[in-house]
Amino acid sequence: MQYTLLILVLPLLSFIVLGLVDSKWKPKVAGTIGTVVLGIITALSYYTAWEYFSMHRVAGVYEKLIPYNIEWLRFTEFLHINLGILLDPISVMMLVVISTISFMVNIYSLSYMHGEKGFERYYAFLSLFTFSMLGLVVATNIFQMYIFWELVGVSSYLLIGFYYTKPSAVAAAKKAFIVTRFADMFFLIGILILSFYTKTFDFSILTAEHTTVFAGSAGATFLGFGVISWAMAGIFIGGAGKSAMFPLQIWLPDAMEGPTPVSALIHAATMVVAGVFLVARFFPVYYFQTPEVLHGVAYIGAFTALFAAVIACVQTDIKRVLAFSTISQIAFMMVALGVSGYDGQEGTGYMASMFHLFTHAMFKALLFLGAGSVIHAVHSNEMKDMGGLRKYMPITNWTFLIACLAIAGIPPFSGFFSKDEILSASYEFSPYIGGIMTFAAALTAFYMFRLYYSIFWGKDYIIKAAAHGHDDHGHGHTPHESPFAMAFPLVFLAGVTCVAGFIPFGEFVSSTGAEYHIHINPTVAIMSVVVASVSIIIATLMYRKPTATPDKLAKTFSGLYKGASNRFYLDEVYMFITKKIIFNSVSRPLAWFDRHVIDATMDGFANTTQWVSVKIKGFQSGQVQQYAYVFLLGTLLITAIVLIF
Amino acid sequence: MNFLSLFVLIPALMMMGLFVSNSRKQIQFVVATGASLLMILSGIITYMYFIERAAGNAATMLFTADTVWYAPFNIHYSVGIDGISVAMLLLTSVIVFTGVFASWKIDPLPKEFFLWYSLLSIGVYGFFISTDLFTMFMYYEIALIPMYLLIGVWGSGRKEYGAMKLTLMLMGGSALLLVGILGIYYGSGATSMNILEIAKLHIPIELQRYFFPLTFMGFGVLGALFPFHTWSPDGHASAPTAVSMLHAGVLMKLGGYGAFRVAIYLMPDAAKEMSWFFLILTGISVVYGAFAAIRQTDLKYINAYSSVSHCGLVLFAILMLNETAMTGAILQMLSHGLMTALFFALIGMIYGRTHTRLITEMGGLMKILPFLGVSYVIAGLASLGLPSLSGFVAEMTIFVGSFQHTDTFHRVLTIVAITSIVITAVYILRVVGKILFGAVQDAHHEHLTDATWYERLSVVTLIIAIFAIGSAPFWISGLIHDSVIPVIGQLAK
Amino acid sequence: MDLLNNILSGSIPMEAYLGVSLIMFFAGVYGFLSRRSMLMILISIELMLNAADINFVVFNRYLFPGHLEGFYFALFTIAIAACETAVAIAIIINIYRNLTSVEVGNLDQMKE
Amino acid sequence: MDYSSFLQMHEEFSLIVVMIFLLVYDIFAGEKALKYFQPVALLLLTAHTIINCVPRDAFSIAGGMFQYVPMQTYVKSILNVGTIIVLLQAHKFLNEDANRIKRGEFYFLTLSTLLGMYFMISSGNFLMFFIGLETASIPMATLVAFDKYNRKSAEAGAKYILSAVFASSISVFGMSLIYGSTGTLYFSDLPTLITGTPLQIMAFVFFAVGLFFKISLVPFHLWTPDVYEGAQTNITSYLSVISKGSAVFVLFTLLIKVFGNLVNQWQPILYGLAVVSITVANVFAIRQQNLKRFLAFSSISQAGYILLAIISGSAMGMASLVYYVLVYMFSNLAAFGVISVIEERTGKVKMDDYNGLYQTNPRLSFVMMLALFSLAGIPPFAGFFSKFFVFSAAAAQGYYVLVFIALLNTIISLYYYLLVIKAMFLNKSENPIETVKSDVPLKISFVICTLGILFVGLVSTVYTQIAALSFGM
Repeated sequence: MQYTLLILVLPLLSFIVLGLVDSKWKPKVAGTIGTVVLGIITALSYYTAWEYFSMHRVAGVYEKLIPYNIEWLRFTEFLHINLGILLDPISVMMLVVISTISFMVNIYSLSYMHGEKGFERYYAFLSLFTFSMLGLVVATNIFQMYIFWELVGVSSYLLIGFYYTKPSAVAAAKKAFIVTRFADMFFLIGILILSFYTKTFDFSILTAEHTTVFAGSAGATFLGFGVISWAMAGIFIGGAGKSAMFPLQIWLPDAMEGPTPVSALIHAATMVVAGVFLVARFFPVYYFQTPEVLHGVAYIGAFTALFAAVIACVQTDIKRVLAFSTISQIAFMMVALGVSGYDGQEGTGYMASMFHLFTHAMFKALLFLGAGSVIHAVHSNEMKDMGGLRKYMPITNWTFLIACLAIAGIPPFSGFFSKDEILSASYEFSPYIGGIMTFAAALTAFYMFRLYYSIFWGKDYIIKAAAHGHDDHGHGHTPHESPFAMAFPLVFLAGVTCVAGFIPFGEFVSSTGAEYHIHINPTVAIMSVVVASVSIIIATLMYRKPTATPDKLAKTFSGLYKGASNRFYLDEVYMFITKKIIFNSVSRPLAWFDRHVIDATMDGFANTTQWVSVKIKGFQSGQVQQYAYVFLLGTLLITAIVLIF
Repeated sequence: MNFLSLFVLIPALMMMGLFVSNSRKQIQFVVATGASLLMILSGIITYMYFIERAAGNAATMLFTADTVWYAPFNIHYSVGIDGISVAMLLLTSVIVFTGVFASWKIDPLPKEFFLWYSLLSIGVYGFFISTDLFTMFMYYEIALIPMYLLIGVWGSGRKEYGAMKLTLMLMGGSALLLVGILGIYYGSGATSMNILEIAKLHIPIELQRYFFPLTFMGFGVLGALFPFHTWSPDGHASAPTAVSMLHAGVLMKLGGYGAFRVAIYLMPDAAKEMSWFFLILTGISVVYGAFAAIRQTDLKYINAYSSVSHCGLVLFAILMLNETAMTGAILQMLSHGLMTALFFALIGMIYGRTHTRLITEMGGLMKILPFLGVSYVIAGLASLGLPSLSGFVAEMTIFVGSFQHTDTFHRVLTIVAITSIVITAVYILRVVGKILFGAVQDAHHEHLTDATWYERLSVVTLIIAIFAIGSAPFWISGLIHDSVIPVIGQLAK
Repeated sequence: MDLLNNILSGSIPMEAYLGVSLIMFFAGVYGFLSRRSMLMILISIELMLNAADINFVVFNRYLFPGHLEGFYFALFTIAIAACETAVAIAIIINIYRNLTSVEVGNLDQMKE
Repeated sequence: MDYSSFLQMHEEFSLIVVMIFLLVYDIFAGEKALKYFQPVALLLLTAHTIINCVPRDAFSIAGGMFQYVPMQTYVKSILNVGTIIVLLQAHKFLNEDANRIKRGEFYFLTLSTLLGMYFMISSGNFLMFFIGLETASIPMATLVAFDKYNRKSAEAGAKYILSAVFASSISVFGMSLIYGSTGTLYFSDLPTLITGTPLQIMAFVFFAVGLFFKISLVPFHLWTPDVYEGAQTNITSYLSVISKGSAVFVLFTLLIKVFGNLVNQWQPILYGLAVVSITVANVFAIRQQNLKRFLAFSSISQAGYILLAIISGSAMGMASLVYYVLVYMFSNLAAFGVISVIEERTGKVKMDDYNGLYQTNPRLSFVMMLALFSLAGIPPFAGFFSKFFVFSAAAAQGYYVLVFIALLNTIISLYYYLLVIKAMFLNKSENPIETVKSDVPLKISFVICTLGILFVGLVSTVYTQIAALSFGM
């Protein structure tokens, strides 16, 4: 399957080409190039998927294929970075997801970003991002993954900061990069520890031969914990950074400063699931070597899911609502991995997590794109500027509704199936986690429909005089349905969302690679549907027509409300740490120390010499007799010294 | 006389050419041809080196030539190169070349400027090709002195102070160094000052205990070893563009190279015994420099401190005393040389336009100077270790290598050093965000013109080099790795 | 007492001469350091030189009577001393012409 | 007794011939002929130098009074070349109406000091040595006071003669004690007789300070700056290079040939003196404004560096010492030459006056820069090599600490040398020194010095020649 190499090469080429020509070509040309390339890639990935999954299994599992693998940089005889392509169920699945979404986003952007300054730059960055993401998922070894991990980080930095004249965008981009960079540091440390003990970077060795390679590290501990636990914890922190797990989630909401399609691509569908993908990659290692870390993943995930869901309920910027819902959904996947067992029906969680990753990518992208077309229409992110839009933009309305139902977990939409699996897996692990997750699911349904109603229903839309807000194109006061280029992706994704649930996902992807039969756990299923419907009804009552209930509630739980709407002041905490502690309490003193202590010492030598020189000038008195006197003293002194010693 | 001496000869000829040339055109012609010749020559050398190695020539040094110079002191004029020298020669040629174009329109006294510039490059080239302690030291000092006038006459800001400080502190370094060299020579009882000869002998350990620290610190001063780094901010801040490029790009590498080639290679026992102490110092400079850089507001100071941090990493890796880390150290020299040169070139060009280096007084330059802006971002990304740019390769090699050390102390220290990559990201993004992005601070900046052809030429050359190392590291790392082996052999002895 | 006897009996011990020369020498040194007039200083220098001469002669006479090195040295020293004095006097006159004084203390135009 | 053996003293005789010829020429030649006095004199001296530049086999005549070793030829040639350079630089000064009348004296005095040094160098007996020393120093006093209507010059002369006589009288006293304790004044007989009794040690110290005075080591240096400042600049350069150069060589030979048994006494003495001289001189130098004083202190610290070579007492030491003197001569004479020409034409000797010199006098400032860099020991100039060899000679005997101290001092010295360079190249001045025209002889002298500075280091044969004839303990 050598042709898979094209999947990596093409976007890189289009990045280089678009990057170099910059604004020398017509925007349309650049856009077309980018889109066409993506189209080809999508086709290729579908073909890959088809070919891969239509191969019959060896010993009941899909085998790992490595069609391409070259040595890029050699450290020691064991440790060397290879660049290659690893095909196994999850990577193929990711290929499909990524190419599909970014293809959609490319089409969508053709009209959404139409007339923006730096259109070519935008498409160049999109290609770069796609390249990095694809390279990440097909990585054959940790270091290749780390390389593309960093590239992903940078391209997201560039995309978030696309409107580089806008200070808030620049700040958001910087924040995103530094937070993820901070997490990557732990990732790197984890890699180093792991490779030090296992003497390899290679995934297939690490996961397949985990019994033998970890023999060397048996019993090795550092500060009381097993070294491998440290390593895997570090790697998980890396993943948590990208996947915005608590407490590293702070960058994601700000990242919404980027153009909306970018949010759809990066911060909904692809990049943020990199962390989940990473943990899934290492799943056998986590499961067999460091179960305690795996459980840690579950707990952190559960907390994040709840935490984000609560915040999402009170946000008023629609993109931020979606951002928090993303955090919470990613957390669902993490939990699923954390609670999963390994083989057979034990492996529900793993399968569910991947399944949810797949379905979530589709409907979350759909949601973002829908939000995008709304914003495109009303030039604002704020709920208060919206309402009653269903009359003006039917397609967006219907597709958005489908997505909401899917994420809320209403059958027959895709979300139901994947989420249901996750819940049942959590219940098998522990009722508490299960309970938390169910509650989070309920909140999900609630805030999504709050969002939906306040956009499309609620008060009627007031036609404003001047358009203001997010990205101005200045035209049209009356909101209108989006053009085809924007509508098509919505419809397409909606279609996928409707049918995706019926894909026999377990037959393709499972923890062992062996076939796995999805079975709906009736109790859990019914309960979750009921819970979801109830919260939808509540939302309907509160938001379908403008009522006073929301404000009343806000009053009664004012503490919670304020906290939630300020995201529980986490950003302030971070600000305090970075600004006050690191900048003012470390850097500034250091800089001062350097100038006024160390440097001063160096200058001190010089000044002392000068001072001495001034002090002793009296010796040169100009009196010849004194000269003779000193002369004589010198003579006698020398004599005395020599005679004594 | 063997053809390596061309590296010294060509700049000498440049100097003569400059003596006779009197119009700016002629001067430019002379230096441009000279620099390009050096570029080509280093390319040829690299090619020949690979050929030789491929032919199975396993000697430590290739193309060696040895002429007795001062028989009474066994001083020979002996040259030779291994992979590391080749890498350094390439680096030097690139930077000399780009430096020439970066100071294409230098004013006043272009003739004198390039005279000193050529003398400087004589020193640097000579240092890298010579295998004799005396000639090495001589070239080292030749490289130090032109700095004073270059900074003093063509510099900016507190140039007299900066120049004097830089010269004197580096002179102090060479004072330590000279004692160390004499100690090595007489301690080993060698009948020649040729490094390869001395390496065969064994210096008694109790002597090494004295002379290793002297030699290492002597070179360390030039390598910006904490706490002897303070010349770097003032010196670089006041130096003219090309000089900052050459100094931060190549001269600071003399420190690392010398520490590697002389201190460690000739006194391995003491190195093993004392490395822990210097490791702590270098570890400090890595983190300390990065933190200090966060708070600066002058572009050149920021870059100077980041150089302290990056060069600290070089010495740090050398002291890890294992082949991967040492390979990484040399790679880091290359990569830091290129990117810091790029930084200084860009800073110089921006300063030439905005007439300020304070990040508080700039903003939104990306819109006005797209070329310089993009290049600056690339330089920044290289410096914070983005894959496919040189910085990543070097740092990763260093970290992986250092982490292979069996001793926990070293591994923990490595982790401490790793934190620097985050801090680096912080200050790089701070600068980029402040000066390139956001709104335009100063209305006068609105109608600045973007880079001219010669500026573009020098910048693009550097960027290409950075990419070449970053995206295809295997050849250069192999080149270096083979030449690290002898030193490892010494350590194993 | 016996010293006196020796003097009377015409056989004076060498130490006596050495004592004299030593006293002369340091008298000269003292004079050089303390006198204000350059002429006095010159005289003091003469004392120092002559002390050395006495040494030579005495040593030669008492210790190494065989040959005449000491005497010759003394003679040459006297001659050289004469030259020195001549030159010195010339310079002092020159000083007097410039400063109208021979106070050594006035020679302090150049210092530090 | 066969007096023909005296004729073996080639150098001395040919110099005496030149002197007498010039004396006669100066007295009897008419106005017309006197125009050519200086060219003739210089040509004669050059001839004298060339004739006597080839070493011969060692010999000893006059019953050991006069001892010749081949090395002396090199030393004497160095002194000759130095003298010639000084006279070239003095050419213009001596052609001024005020001085033309005294021209003959100038030459005669200079050459007689040179003759004195010859004898001092080749002496085999303390008497001979003493005569040489005085012959070298008494005319020097008159030279220092040469400019007799200038108060400073007179003062300098007085200071010089008084200190010199004081020093030599102490030295003579020391000699007398040596004679007393050993019974001989012949260098050849002394080594066995000097056994290190307290008296001898004291005698040695008394004797040695006479030379220390000439070399002007701290604390016997106090006369130096004043005399250097007061004397006419060409005299100063002569004083700083020629007489110092001869003295260090003699000191070295005496120490190893005569006082070899006292090595454990004189090595520590020189150690201390070296450290003190270098340091104190440097500390004084950094404050100096008058460039002649400045160079005076610098020359004191240079003398300190030379001591490193003497301490080693080895053949390597002697070679590096002679080499050092050679290089030092070129560098210092170049520096003094620039100062003298500027002082003569404009009367400016302060460092601030040199601000912006490069704009108006690029050539002079270039020569000055070369000289200063060479003095500071910067490659590729000769000074670097001489310093390195001296240090290496000391290090070979294990004096690492001393070398280290000396090196730290090179930082200070570099600092003050750079101050001058800063003044010339960096500083701007609204009224810089106007462009100075230098006459042909001066140009020649500069060319010689520059060539010396540039090539004596890079061309190793010079050193190897010297090293071939050097001897040590």
